[in-house]
Amino acid sequence: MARVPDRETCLELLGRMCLIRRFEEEAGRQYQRAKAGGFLHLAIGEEATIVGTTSVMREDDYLIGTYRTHGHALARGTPADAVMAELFGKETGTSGGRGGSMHIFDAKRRFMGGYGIVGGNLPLAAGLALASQYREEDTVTVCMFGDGASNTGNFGETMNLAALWKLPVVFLVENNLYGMGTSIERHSAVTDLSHKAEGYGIEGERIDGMDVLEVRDRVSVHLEEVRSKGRPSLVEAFTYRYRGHSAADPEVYRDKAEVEEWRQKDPIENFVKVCLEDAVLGEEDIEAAKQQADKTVEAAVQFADNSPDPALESLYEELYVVSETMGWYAVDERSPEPHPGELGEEAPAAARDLAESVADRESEIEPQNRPGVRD
Amino acid sequence: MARVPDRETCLELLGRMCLIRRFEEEAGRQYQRAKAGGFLHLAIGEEATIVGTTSVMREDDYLIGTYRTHGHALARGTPADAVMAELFGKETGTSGGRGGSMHIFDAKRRFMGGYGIVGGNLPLAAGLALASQYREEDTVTVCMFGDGASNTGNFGETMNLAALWKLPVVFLVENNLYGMGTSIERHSAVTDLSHKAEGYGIEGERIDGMDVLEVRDRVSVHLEEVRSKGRPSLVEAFTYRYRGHSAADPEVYRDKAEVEEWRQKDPIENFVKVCLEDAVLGEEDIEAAKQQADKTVEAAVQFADNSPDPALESLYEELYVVSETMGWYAVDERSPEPHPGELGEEAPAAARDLAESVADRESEIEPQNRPGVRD
Amino acid sequence: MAEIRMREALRDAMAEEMRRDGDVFVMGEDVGVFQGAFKVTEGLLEEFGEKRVRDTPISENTIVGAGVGAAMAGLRPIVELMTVNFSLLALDQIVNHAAAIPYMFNGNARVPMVIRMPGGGGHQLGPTHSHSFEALYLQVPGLLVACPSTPADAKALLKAAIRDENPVIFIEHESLYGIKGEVPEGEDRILPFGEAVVRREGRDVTIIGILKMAHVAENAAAELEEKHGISAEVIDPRTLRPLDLDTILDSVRKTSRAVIVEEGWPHGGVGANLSTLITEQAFDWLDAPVQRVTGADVPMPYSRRMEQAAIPHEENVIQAVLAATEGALPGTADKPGQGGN
Amino acid sequence: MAEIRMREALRDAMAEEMRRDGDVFVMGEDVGVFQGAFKVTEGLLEEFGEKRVRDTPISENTIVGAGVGAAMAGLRPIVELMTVNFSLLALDQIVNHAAAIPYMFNGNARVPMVIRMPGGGGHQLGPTHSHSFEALYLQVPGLLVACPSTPADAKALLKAAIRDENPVIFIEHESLYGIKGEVPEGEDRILPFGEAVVRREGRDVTIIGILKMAHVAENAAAELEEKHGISAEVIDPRTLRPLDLDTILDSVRKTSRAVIVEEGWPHGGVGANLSTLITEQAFDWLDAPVQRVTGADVPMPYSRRMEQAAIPHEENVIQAVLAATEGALPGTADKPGQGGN
Ligand SMILES: Cc1ncc(C[n+]2csc(CCOP(=O)(O)OP(=O)(O)O)c2C)c(N)n1
Ligand SMILES: Cc1ncc(C[n+]2csc(CCOP(=O)(O)OP(=O)(O)O)c2C)c(N)n1
Ligand SMILES: [Mg+2]
Ligand SMILES: [Mg+2]
Repeated sequence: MARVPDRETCLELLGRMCLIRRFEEEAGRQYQRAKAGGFLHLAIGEEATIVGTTSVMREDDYLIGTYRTHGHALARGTPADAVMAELFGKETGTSGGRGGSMHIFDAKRRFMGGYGIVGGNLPLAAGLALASQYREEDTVTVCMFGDGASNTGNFGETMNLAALWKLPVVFLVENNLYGMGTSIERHSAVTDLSHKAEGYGIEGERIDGMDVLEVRDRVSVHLEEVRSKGRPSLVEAFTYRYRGHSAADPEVYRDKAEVEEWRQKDPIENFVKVCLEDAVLGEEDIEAAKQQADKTVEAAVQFADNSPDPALESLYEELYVVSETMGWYAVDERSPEPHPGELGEEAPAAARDLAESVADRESEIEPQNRPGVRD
Repeated sequence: MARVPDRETCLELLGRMCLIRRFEEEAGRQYQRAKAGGFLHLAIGEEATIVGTTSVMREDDYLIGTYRTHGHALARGTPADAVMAELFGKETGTSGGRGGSMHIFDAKRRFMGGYGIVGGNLPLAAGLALASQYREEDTVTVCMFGDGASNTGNFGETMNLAALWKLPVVFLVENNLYGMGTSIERHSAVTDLSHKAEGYGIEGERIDGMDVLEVRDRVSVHLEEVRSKGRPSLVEAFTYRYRGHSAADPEVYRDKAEVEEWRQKDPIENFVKVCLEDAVLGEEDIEAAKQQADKTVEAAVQFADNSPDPALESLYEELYVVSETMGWYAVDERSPEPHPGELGEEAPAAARDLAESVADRESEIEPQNRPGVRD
Repeated sequence: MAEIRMREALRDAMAEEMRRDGDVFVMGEDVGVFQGAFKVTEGLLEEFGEKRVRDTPISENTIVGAGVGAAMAGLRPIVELMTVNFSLLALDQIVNHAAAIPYMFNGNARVPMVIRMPGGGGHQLGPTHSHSFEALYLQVPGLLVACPSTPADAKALLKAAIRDENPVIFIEHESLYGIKGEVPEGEDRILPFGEAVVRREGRDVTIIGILKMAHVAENAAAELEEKHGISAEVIDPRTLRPLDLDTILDSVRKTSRAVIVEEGWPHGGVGANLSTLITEQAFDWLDAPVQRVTGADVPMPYSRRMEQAAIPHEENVIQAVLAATEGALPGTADKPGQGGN
Repeated sequence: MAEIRMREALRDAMAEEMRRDGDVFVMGEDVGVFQGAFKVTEGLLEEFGEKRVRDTPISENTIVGAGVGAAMAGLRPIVELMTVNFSLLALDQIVNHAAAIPYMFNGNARVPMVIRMPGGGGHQLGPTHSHSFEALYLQVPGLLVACPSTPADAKALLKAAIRDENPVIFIEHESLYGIKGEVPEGEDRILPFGEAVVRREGRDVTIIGILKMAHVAENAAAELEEKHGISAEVIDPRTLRPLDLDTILDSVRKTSRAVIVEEGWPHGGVGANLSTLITEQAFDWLDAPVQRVTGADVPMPYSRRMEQAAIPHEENVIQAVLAATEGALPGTADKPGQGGN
């Protein structure tokens, strides 16, 4: 059992975990109300792995994750407002409403993004770390991904490259025992993922991802080893998602009993117990943390609700950094007249006309018609 | 030291290795004379790995290889005529002149192809083995690939799938220490490739790929284990290519001394020595084997030389199995009139006209203008 | 005839073919226990067992490649890629292997397999999950490409695909899985590849739409008739390779005008290809340039309004038809210098 | 001005930019010790060392992805993929990451990187090594696509690409590496993307050719003048995104006829895209349908004769021009029902 840190740290850990939990619960609720769309992947149950990790990272370390990363951004300090606004598809979202739940981003806090392609973030992590090494900075990249992602070609390629080039990355597998509806025994020949990269020269360690203090302790050791020795390492954190893979998952692939068993290891409840036992925190601190989370999330919903949709005129913006002399970067085929690419006047106008004409259509897109939901 | 087998077997092993050696030397010569085109990858030096392996395979086992597989086909029994004709791009080649050196194929002898994409044959091997398993046949697939290929995403993906599904494959790494001009220490974080798949649950073994008897012995053990236990295994055979990566390789990346050192381990010369020492073969047998190889290869060149080029009318043939009712499978855009796809009359005619008009242009395509050759 | 949903029609096609032929099997991510990400394989695991309904790891290139290998050995795999977006990870096996092998080995090997993949936008899945790759796949010689728009077609085409000796890219649209349609029951109906269907007859303009856009085209045609007195012929090509260009050309030679509707990107898209083929083959019949209605030239934005703005709708089709017919039809002003050549 | 080879021009561009900007580096398979599969990176390792000239394992997706990550962190990677054929293995990182990231993160991330890749046929490299993927890449919003045909353009465009803030697909043609051309020495010449060049002025027809086909187009134009008295204008677009459609349209409005020459597959190719854009924008100026000359619709066969038959040559261009100008030019018979609308 890891040593309990000081009060301030405990409050910080508790606060972040509560915030993520509350945020995710509320996100699920807002999704049901169709305020958020697309796929929604919640990390409820995985808070200790996330917060334990980010709590020992330096501000200038890079973090990169998957499509289940609302919590990672929050843990890194991204305002809940901006994350919720992104789920709502609003202009004030972390990605201006273009990325959505799967593509949260906050360069300022070196949260280098969530990514919708399983395993897609692994090579990117190698590149971020390469930049650190290239510039002789001692920043470390933490790359978080799932057990399912360890079967992608990117896993092997990136492990080899990172080990070969001695890139400063901590690869952190969030092993929640399932890739979507496929249990780890049914998707990975070796289920002890801490050994999975050994053939590529990366040693791994298994840790209890439900225990925020263990995560902290072990990840900080890995971070400092990677930072000082300049070579990658791997951490397999055992964790569990209490909710379905995404919002529309009937969970036929696992027992209620299994979920119940893991609920006993609830990362927040157990941390609370430890803090109370250790008397580093009192009941009122716990209550305050939860209330603070409530308040922040409530405000975030309000913020997101009150934020404007992205302007339709911006449909083609940020696609390119457009230089002075240019041909047609994009040709809006809807306007039959020639115009100099997406900066022309016709495209946005056409887009606005269109969107306005489909505004009533929006009501048709009800949650039950979303992909993955049976009718 | 592996026990020397009976005279017949020794003759067989010697004969095949000599044939490959002679064939490859001649192929190189014909390439210089521009009879063969494209890239030419020779396996001189790797004969023991190839022949040792195929000599213990059953006729109904599958073999699949890379772009360096003239020898593999020959070892499997494909007539030298057909392999040479393929290099010459002739209609009588194993692939009708469409595949070339990198794409030799002989389904009849269950040589399931050479493939130009590094690592591309690994998933195919899994599929062949899956077919065996599906049909409850006890055939094994041998998948040969290079050290460089072990860095591809396919390697990790396929190892995991094969181990997970218990597919009957022997993965055989022809570790010749280089992927093109990059030495193994510079391309693979772990250079003991026998361990590279352990993270995926596949145990490996290192063997001396220059010793045909050791290859035989060890590969036969692997074959039978895979056959009886129904799970994949990996063999790393140390070998060496005496020639450049392809015909146009100035070999700046390795020392002459290193090549010399490996020449001392010449798989044919060493096997000859063993056979003579053991008195299972006499000098006259060796001589006869070499002469036989000479004759076969000479005949192959003649055969290839005398074979016709593929008919230009066949340009669109074998692209599809065309069913009765059809739209335009392919539209030959060179003929402005509508016609029912590649079966129409215009396309071949256009193609023939064209090719005839470019016949003189052929002389321009001299070996020194080939890609990879500096000017 | 029963009214069933597209996903059921697809499932039935697979089930019937699996019953008919023991060499047919299904593999893909979450096709088994999870019953398919979009529930298309629902019930198959129960009926056919783990041997023939195989959950795979997340390894797109290897899943497809294993299918290719199995097909070369004589099996008839149906590989489901969870969505078209992930098919980019398998493109090497699709293009450099599945498509090339029969030709490069001179017909000595065949790759009778189906690669099913759903795609398209409309559900706010954002820039990495909303692609339309019909145009990418139709480029590749060696592949067949199907893109059905109704349950009946989907079933009959999928059965044809499974029996075909060539590798088939079978593209489904996520928004169509739930639509209902009449599907002949019990019948062993096969729809040969390369047969377009005229969904609605008309005189003034030919509208060609694929996948979800086939429906958008039909709706637009109804409105054109009603509100603008324009009689539009609507064609769904159903397969893009082989392509039933003859049916399209017959129609265009009659109407002298064409509009193509697709959800994909405009540059080098399905529309660009069809527009070019039509113009090449029927230039002298055309009274106006072929019009295209396409998705916007951006990675699909997540925001619902932006996404809707990036996807074609009936309004866009109508606008395009009006542009194509401008000045040439009864009831609209006749502009000089336009129409008839 | 010095006459140098294309490969040297490309090498010089990289070397000059690397000298100018310490954030620029090169990585790829065999770019270092081996000096590049096609010797384009020759000498770079010696000058810039292992840190900035990095040999990689054979891991296409990860090499490109590592480039994307490094670019997001502010470096300016030049990733060499040994050939375009292998870029299919990296397509997920190219399309779902490099191209999408700037847009999907609303401009909060940029991916200033160049992905260089040689392609094309003509050297009997067979069905897995002879692709032309220009048409595939020009489809993707978020990417820029360059396809230079001369040493001078190659150098100036590559320098522009390296300085660009967008991900650039830089396509080279294997057959052009050895050609010589004048390249201004010492000058820091940058060729902005989106500027086509008129290689030869003419009145009767516009021929557009890219990469090696730019040369084929020029040769054909010379012969057309000489033997057929046809004055052809030849345009090399040089970049396909952005595309200088204005220069092309100006020419077509003058000549009323266009022929597009490319090496890639015909379905949905570069030609289909250009043909459609031209027809849409200049329909009333066209006297004949735009003609296309493309590679054959097959995986490239190995046999020298078959390969040559599958690749466009001057003869094909001339044939296409004659078809386009049939009956409309002085000296050729005037057929009724053709030309002028
Ligand atoms: C390349 C790719 N294939 C498939 C998918 C669909 N998909 C999304 S999440 C997922 C499961 C991933 O499991 P894991 O890596 O364990 O992460 P978790 O969801 O458990 O956090 C799958 C198959 C995808 N997004 N990308
Ligand atoms: C996917 C892919 N990337 C790059 C290449 C170019 N290439 C051909 S052979 C080769 C080296 C392969 O080395 P190895 O696997 O060790 O096999 P060897 O040539 O030594 O037999 C490379 C990089 C290719 N053909 N395919
Ligand atoms: Mg998981
Ligand atoms: Mg090697």
